[in-house]
Amino acid sequence: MREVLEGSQAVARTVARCRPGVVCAYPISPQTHIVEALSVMARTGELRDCEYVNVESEFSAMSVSIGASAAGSRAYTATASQGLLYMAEAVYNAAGMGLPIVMTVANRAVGAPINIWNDHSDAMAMRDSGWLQLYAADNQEAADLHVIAFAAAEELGIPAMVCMDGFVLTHATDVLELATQEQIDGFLPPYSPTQVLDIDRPTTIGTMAGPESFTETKYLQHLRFLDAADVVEAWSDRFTEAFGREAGGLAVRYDPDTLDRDRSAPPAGAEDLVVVAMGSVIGTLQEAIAPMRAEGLPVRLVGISAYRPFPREALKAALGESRHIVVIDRALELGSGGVLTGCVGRALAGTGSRIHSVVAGLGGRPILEGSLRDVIARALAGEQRGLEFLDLKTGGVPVPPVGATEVAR
Amino acid sequence: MTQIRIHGRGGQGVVTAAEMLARAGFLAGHEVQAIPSFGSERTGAPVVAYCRFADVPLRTREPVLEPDVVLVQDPTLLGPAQPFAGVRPGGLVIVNTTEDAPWVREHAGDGEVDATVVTVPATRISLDTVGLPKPSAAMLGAYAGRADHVTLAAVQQVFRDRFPGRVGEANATAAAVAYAHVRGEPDPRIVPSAEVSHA
Amino acid sequence: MSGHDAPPTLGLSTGPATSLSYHTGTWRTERPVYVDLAPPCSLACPSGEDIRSWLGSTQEGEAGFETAWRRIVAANPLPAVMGRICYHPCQAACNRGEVDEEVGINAVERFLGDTALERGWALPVPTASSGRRVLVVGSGPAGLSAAYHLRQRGHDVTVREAAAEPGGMMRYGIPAYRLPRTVLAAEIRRIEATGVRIECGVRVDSLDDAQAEFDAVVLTVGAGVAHHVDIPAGAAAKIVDAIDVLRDVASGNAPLLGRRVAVYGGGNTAMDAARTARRLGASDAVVVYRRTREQMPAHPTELEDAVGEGVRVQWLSTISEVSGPTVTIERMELDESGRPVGTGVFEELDADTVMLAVGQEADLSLLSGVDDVDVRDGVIAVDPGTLMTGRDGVFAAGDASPGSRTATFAIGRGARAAAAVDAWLASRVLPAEPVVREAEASRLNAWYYSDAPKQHRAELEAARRVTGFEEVLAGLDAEHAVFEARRCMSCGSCFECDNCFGMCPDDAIRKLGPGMRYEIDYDYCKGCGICAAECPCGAIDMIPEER
Amino acid sequence: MSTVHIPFLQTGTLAVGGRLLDDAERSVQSQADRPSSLTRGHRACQGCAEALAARWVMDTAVEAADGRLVVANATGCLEVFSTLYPESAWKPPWIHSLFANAAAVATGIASSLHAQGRDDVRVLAQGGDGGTVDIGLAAVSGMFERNDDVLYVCYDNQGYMNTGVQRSSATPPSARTATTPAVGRQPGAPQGTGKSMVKIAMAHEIPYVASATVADLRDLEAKVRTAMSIHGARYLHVLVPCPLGWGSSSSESISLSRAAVQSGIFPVVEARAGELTDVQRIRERMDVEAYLRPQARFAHLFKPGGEDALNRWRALAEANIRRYDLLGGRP
Repeated sequence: MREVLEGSQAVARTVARCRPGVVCAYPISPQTHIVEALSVMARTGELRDCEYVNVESEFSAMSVSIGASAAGSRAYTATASQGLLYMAEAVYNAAGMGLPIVMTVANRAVGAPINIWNDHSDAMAMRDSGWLQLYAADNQEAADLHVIAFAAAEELGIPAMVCMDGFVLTHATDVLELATQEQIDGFLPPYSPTQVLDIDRPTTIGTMAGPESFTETKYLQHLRFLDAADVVEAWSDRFTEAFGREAGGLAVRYDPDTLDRDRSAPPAGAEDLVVVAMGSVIGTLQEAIAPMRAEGLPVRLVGISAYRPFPREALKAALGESRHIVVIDRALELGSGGVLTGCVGRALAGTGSRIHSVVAGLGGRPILEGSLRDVIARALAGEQRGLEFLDLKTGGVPVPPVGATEVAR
Repeated sequence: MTQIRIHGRGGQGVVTAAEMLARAGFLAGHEVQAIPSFGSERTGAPVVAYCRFADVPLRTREPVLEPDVVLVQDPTLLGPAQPFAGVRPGGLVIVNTTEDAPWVREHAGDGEVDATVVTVPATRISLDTVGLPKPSAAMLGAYAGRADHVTLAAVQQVFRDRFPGRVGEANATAAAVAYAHVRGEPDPRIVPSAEVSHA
Repeated sequence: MSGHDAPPTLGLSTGPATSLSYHTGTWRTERPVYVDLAPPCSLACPSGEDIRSWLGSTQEGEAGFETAWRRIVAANPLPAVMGRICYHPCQAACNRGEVDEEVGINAVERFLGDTALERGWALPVPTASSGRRVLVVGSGPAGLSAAYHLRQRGHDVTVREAAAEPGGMMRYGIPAYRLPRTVLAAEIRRIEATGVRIECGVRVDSLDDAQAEFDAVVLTVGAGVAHHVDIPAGAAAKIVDAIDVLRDVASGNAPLLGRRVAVYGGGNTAMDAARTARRLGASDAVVVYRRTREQMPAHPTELEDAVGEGVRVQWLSTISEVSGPTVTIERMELDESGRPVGTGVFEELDADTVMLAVGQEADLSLLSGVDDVDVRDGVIAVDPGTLMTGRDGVFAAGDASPGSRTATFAIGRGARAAAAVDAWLASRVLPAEPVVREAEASRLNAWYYSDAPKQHRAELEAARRVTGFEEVLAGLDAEHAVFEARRCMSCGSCFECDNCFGMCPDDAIRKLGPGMRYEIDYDYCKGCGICAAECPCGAIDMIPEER
Repeated sequence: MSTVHIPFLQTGTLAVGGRLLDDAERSVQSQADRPSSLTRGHRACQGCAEALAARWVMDTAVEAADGRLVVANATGCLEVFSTLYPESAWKPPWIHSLFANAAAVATGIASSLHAQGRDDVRVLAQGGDGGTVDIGLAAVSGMFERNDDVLYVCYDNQGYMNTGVQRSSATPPSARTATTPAVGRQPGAPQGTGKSMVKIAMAHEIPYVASATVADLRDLEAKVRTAMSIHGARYLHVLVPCPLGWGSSSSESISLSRAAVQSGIFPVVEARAGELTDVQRIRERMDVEAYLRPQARFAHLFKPGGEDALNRWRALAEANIRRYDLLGGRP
């Protein structure tokens, strides 16, 4: 059933239908609507056989999730920004212990200066934590990704973050079709943990590993991560078969002309400039590129859905013969460039590709279609330099007028 | 595609208005999108929200820069919030005020803009009907009264769905009153005795 | 290793109790070792009783009483007697005295002795006979002990006693209020029941004849003859020997002493004499002693009891003259070496009778003309190890031989003589007594012993006890005897309190079950020493690990 | 006190057991077949009281829970010495996550078990003073405040011993640590009373709070049993001497605990719903010197210039004795 829903509501309802055993909540904008919605469902009984725990910090949110997951429950929490960094230690720990927790990250900038608006700095800071990171292009995908995330995480024994742009998606209302309870029950296998704190088969979880064994435990984690790409892709494919719509996947292809998502779209050609991007900016890029294609400009769009594991092969396949890339990045590697650009660069090492890095939308700066078209056009014309900050204002830090809204900024 | 921008203050239900408008648009057969633009959640702070109606699924996430319709839920925002900024030629501006259109143009930052300016005492209507200064329903009713993007029935429906019972009904009434007001029709709450006698 | 087929738990999780494969015992520099040390009570017991062990059995209550009693009679066949008259040096040595009060060992012994008499428990009767005949001369504690132990070894034993009844000083020297005659008689009868023949009223006059009749002879003739001092005395002076008075009382011929009695001497006999005088009607009984309280040979409890019954003591005093009812006393003082010397200061004391209790001597008439048996310092000289006199096959023990003149010492020496005779008869060398380590108080961890005062035997009202010869001290009942036994700290010997087992941080001690104690698992013991430190009774040594 | 009263059997209640005890009177630790939840082969230092206390606590909890116990452990000595891969000295299901989050992990376990309908399985969390009083305080406080069904046990050795003996907020005044050296005008840890986790726990008004030491097994076992009979958040604070960090002999871990209690330095108490309900009286009063002198970390108190600090200790003991009536009215 298509319905009009706020992104956070869509995610909350989908998560509830994945039947988590324990949900941990600690408020931080912009993820609050998700856990608020879940708290209502926990009270109304829509979320059954589930403990909803109001913890005292994000660190404890992840820690409670760790305990719950280790005790045999499907565990879920959500956070953003400073909250994600505050729980960082536990984030790494959950991954190291192979606990398939699913967490929504409502992507938000990391201070200082404190800023509640969207960019990808928070999740990027956790890129090596050992979690899957699945990015939603829109609210439909944000909801659907949670189903895939639970399935893939639990098969792999690797926790998963579903990243959705804060406010831009979490607070936006769209026309969506949610997976129903029956559909999810038919799709998502019951949680059967590979290790559990079981009184009948006691085990010790979380030992100390010395120099003689630590490298190998990390190597195994690495191997599992290499397998993760196949597993994420497989569950995404299964999702498409089951629900009749695409979600997740690794590197996402778009029809060259309609710019609609299409896994059967051909790879880019040698003449094409390919725009690689992640998250909600893809929607804006779809609208920005369509008229350029109509004008006959050789521009293609490739989305990154699975940032972790990074889909090196899938990305190269989607790029085809193209050796000219513009990466729209929502996080900055200080002194270097876009974070995603670095990953794309490493994936394409040795291919002789030209890669432009465009850092856009930091701290909630709106990304405008016109600005994107402009930077693409300049790249096509060979006028674009290696690193560019989209819509950068010169002359220092602008001071907004008193009482101004975003419109006036 | 129709793009709507709503100005208001924290606590006036600006974000709710955008979402309700999107829902009403969906009921009216559109693909819809509502995007709030948030600051920290502080009562009284200026807030903007956007809404889009289209015939194909909406993909873009950029804010509405050139609105077809602007709803100003608080007349004190006319100056600093620049509600007329970017309004498309021939656009529609609906302002919640007890004053008239010339007064609005006089106090808006860009009074010469090519747009139809409509005023509606939405706060007074909501106080009369809902009992609270929550002008959203009245503003959307006014919008339905001056454009065919949404219908009064759809606006009333979404408020009844969101707030089942008395509150929903009160909001539906507010929408109807504002609808009538901007169309110069009699207040629907006042049933003319003649109509009764003719019924 | 391949992909996610390897469990995500590899390197992170492991099975329970897998640490058993890691042997932490290699960390040890000292190792704990369980030891059994000699407790001070036993070391102090002249009878050689294994007090800790019989207290241990008593702790178990009813089920342990007989075992406890049998552990006593393994050394001392007269528990009911000794439970009354022993001056219990064991208690003076008891480490519990440093915690609260010493354990009332003597009272528990009496309880067990009385219980045995009540229930008619018999001493073991030897099954095999050696065919050797041994004569014991005298039936005091040394003689009875020697006879009993010889009989236990299978020998044919005859005791010859010059007096009308057996018991020696126990019968004739100790007043009945301290030792009821029925108790003594019962315990002697029990010895007889093992096959010991006791012939009373038979004086042994000739050692040669005795040796002709018997394979070995043990002389335990005691010291029943009063020692005399020269005191100038007028014709009217009534001076008697205390030991004679006690014997007469014991024989049923109580003498008349008068209202005021002076007792001269500071030993237990003096105390008995003074208390007996009070019972015979003396309103005023004064003990005259030339030294101080600290130097007095009488046991402090005897003195306390006497004082409690109204006996007075005149310290640092000698009797220099007795004339009629007046006794002249010279005040003494101690010189630098602690010896009393006269001060030349005199005073007078009224006394109808003066009782001399200045020591006793052995009646060694048997040895007159026997020149191969030495008599030195008034007692029979013996080899200190074998107790054999200068004559082959003739042994001596008790008050007639060197050493402390106490019943408990006599019992111990009697037993020793029996062992020596047994070895001599078999032409064996009597092994030396083993060297033992004492469980000193410093080894104990007294914290663990609850505060529990000694169960004082209900003492008869002091006023009541002077009116007759009723027994002064009542015995413990079973409950109190068990309680008192449980006050034993089991110095130097594990009593299975579980402290080591429970307090080992390394879980390296195994409990083997009741009576089996514990075993240290040296594969895991790190040698921290907590077990030894927290062992209440000091039964664990830490010894350096030598690898 | 909640201690089981043991009739006088040579040692009464003070020793671990005794061959004359009835089964019903036996401590868990005196049973030949006790759980030994923390078993042989762990790598704790010689004389480690934390290892001892952990076995005592957990064995009692395992018995009270009829074997259905799950344990969450904070980072620290206890975790490191017991679980160096591939060896584990634990028998119950046990998890270690992080330094600061044992309480939260335990909450997660309890929540999961509740969601699974397994309220019969009990949850115990444990950590050292660093993981409890310092870095883990927020998680512990959160667990208390929500009244989660967890028994949290803090083994307080008064410092960061695992990292080489640094000061924690449980380190007592004057104590020498690697970060409060015994030099300067005020040698050792700064003066002050430090942080009382027992009082902090009581302020949360949780159902049960108690302190205990390894000097009184019976008391400790009784408290664990009491705690296990209650649902909701419970806190047990156990003083555990550390031979390494305290500079004491490995054999003195019990006797130092005893001295801490008998001198009045460490009050052994029980509280319910924020109200103090019981206090263990001093049995044989000791001077603070009996506690301080065997510890090298306090050696400077017994050198010239140490008198003031020593007197502060006496004052601290006096204050405790007054506040908790540790002498029970005796002079």
